[in-house]
Order: sequence, then structure tokens, then C-alpha cells
Amino acid sequence: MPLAAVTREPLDLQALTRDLVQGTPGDGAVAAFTGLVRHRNQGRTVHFLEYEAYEPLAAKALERIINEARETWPAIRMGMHHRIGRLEIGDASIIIVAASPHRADAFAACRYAIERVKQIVPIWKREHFEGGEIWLEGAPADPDDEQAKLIAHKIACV
Amino acid sequence: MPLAAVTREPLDLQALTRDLVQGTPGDGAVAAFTGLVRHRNQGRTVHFLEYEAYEPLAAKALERIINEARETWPAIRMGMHHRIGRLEIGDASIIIVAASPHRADAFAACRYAIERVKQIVPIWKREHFEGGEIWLEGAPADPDDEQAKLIAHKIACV
Amino acid sequence: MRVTVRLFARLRDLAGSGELMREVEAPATVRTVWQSLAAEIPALVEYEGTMSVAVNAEYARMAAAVHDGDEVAFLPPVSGG
Amino acid sequence: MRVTVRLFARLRDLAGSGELMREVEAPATVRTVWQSLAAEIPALVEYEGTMSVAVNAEYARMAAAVHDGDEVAFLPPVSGG
Repeated sequence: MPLAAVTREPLDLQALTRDLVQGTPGDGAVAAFTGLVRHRNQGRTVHFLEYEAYEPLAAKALERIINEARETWPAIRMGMHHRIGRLEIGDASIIIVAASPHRADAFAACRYAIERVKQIVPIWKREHFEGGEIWLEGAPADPDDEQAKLIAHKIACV
Repeated sequence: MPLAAVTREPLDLQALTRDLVQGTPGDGAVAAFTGLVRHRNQGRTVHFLEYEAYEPLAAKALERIINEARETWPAIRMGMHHRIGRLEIGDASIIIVAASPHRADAFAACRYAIERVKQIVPIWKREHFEGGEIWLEGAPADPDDEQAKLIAHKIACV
Repeated sequence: MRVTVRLFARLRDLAGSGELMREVEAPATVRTVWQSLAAEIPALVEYEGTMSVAVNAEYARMAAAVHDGDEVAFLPPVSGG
Repeated sequence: MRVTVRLFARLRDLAGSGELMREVEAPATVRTVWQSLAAEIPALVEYEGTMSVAVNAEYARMAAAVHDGDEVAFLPPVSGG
């Protein structure tokens, strides 16, 4: 599987990490993030989520985020898989792995990436909760919005 | 295996993560750190590392770090395994997993924990490099040093 | 000329379909396509201030030119991760 | 009284052993144990300013009391992770 991917299959952090660090004996640090479907959201009891994507653009947006991260942290390598379709409570919706010679960069890049995913990747969740269903909507997506990038960098504590 | 452990066996991030998040449907975020043995260190070509621990105190120090993290981020749960013995280039020497309802806490707790490991856990590496062997020595370990904790909190970007 | 309109999430629900074929007069921009669509399905208008747009699966601006055969997508605020 | 002295990493190499049994006179502290050991193995003295100590696998101070049968450990600066 490519390092940036949108998929209907269960995510495999171990396999993605192995692909990422294979043959890079200079990497001493791997930071990883996994997003899981929670059973509660904004006071509602969630039954399951359905993720929808504009798939070709979503894959490109993930690649874009990897490139952005490498502009700020040139030594890192990053992989990111986002799952779509029906996800049950506890399922992983996203995995992000950042490998680097040093841990500070790996952590910062990983932290940055998940913020950017929520800002610019064209994926939407439909929440099926006790009593109804609703499309969740977050940020208007604008990959060129420098203010949003700045916020993501700030959160990453660069 | 307990959540805090010092072991001679290969580390298994997937198993530790599964143990940690099982039955906690409120956790939406998992941050993880893996430390890998690098082939270069301070200009030297490394052949392998040998890790030595004061095992009972090292296990307690890992538990102490988990408790410290929960004082700052009460909603997190954390697991930490440190490997000892002979480790080859690319082997994982430490895995840290922090699960939390929200990602900011998971990242910060994980970042904090690895700094504290390097400050207070009685484990030492002997580097076998091209041309010799050397004990690496980092910080004088003092778990009650509030200045050191402060530095770890600052790095975690709390 | 003919364009494919793609709609996602709640925009798709409001339109009743995620993919529509539409005739527009050349020269056209994303805005032209949107305005004709919004005239047809007024419920979409509430997204005018918050949606993003893409042409052939690349983010674009409302003023971007649209050509025959292009795929024009309208995207509500995203909620991935 | 009798104590077990544990030494790690380079301290162990300098002493030639990671575990020594030593007789000390009561009342004793960690400092008493250290001083008698350092008199015996002068190379250890360079760690006096940077080492940590533990009694029965708990971090302790140099002034901590040591009792018969205790395990007293001397730890060079750590380098785990």
C-alpha cells in the first residue's frame, strides 16, 4: 500500500510502520497517531460512523500534508492511511506514522499532520447516534490558508 | 504483560496498544512512541547496543512516570515497555503508548514520558561501535528533581 | 459543454445525488456551474460561504475556468480524522 | 552488619563486579557504605557528584539509613530510552 492512502480496509499500524522504517538505519524515533471511533460525542451515544471521501482528492491531500511536513522537518518520513466506509466503536479511522533520526521532529510532524488532516482532507463523517443521524462538519477546507497552517504548526509546538 | 515492564523479549507495540485500549470506548486518540537503535551516533558507526537495567527499580520508575503523567492528564492511560540485553540496529528499545479521549493529551503525555524515561529510569546503554565500546551516560537520575520535571513538561508543550 | 458535478456529504443529500451531468455555456467558471446548480436546488445556497471546490480532483477557486468534460466538485466543511 | 552492594554500567566495570557483599558498622547510611567502597576502589570517586543511589530498589539519598541485609545500589547517570 502507498504511504498515503484512503482505504475501506482495516488499518494496520504495524505494517505501515514496517514499510516506513525498512532500510533506514538512521531513524531512531517513530511517533504514531491512531484515531479511534468513540462511543460518545457531544453528549450523544454513538452507534457507528460512516466515513465518505472524495477519494482521489483525499489521497492527494494526504500526500500534500506529508510534503508540508517534510518542508518543516526535512529529515522525517511519514505515512498516513485514512479508512472510510462504516466504522464501529473502537475501530481505527486514521493512522499516521512519522519516523526521524530524532524524536522531537517525529512527534512534531505527527502532531502537525493530524491537525492538517482535519483542516484540508475531503473526508466527512456521518454519525449514527441514539435518536438519529447527522453529518459532522468541521473546517472549510482551504489548503492554501496560511493561517490554518500556522495554527497546525503552533499546536505541533514547533 | 504489565503496562510498565522491562523485558529481554522483542517489544510488541500492537499487543501493548490492544491491552491498553481494550474496553475503553471513550478513547478517541492513541499516541505512540518507538525508540529504535540507530547505526550512527555522535559520528561513530554503531554495531549494536547492550542495555543494562537495575530491573526492579527500572520497572518502578516506569510506573512512576505513568503516575506522573496521570497527574497532569487525568484522562490518559499509558503503557511503557523497555527492552534490555543486546539490541541490533533497527530494533525497538522502548515503546510508549498513551490513550485518551482527545489527541492533545495523548500526544503530550507520550512526549512527556519519553523525556522522563531518559531522566530517571535506571537503564544504561553500552555502545559497541567501529573501533571500541563505551558506556553512554546521560542525566544524573533524581526523580524528585522538579526542574527536570519542568523541562519534560515544557518539551511536552503543555 | 458538459461537466460532471460531484457533491459530497450533506450537499449530496440535499441534491439527492452525488453525481450530476450538467450542460453549461462556455466560457464557464466554477462559479457559473455553482450558480446554475443553486438556482435548480436552492437548499444548497447555505453552503456558499463555507464550501470548498475542486476541478478534476484538485482544489480550485470559484473563479477557475471550467472546460468541457471537467469534473467540478463542491465540498462541505470537512470532518475527517 | 552485612549489606549487598549493587553497581551498574561503568561503576560495575570499575569495580570488576556488579554485586559485592560488605560488612559495615551500625549505624550506617548510604554515605558510610559509599565511603568504605570508594576507599577500597578509588576509581569510583569520579562518580560521587553524578551518581544516584537506591536502597532496596527505591531511590534514596546519601543520608538514608542502611540496615542489616539491605541492598544498596550506586547508579551512574542513566542513558535509557
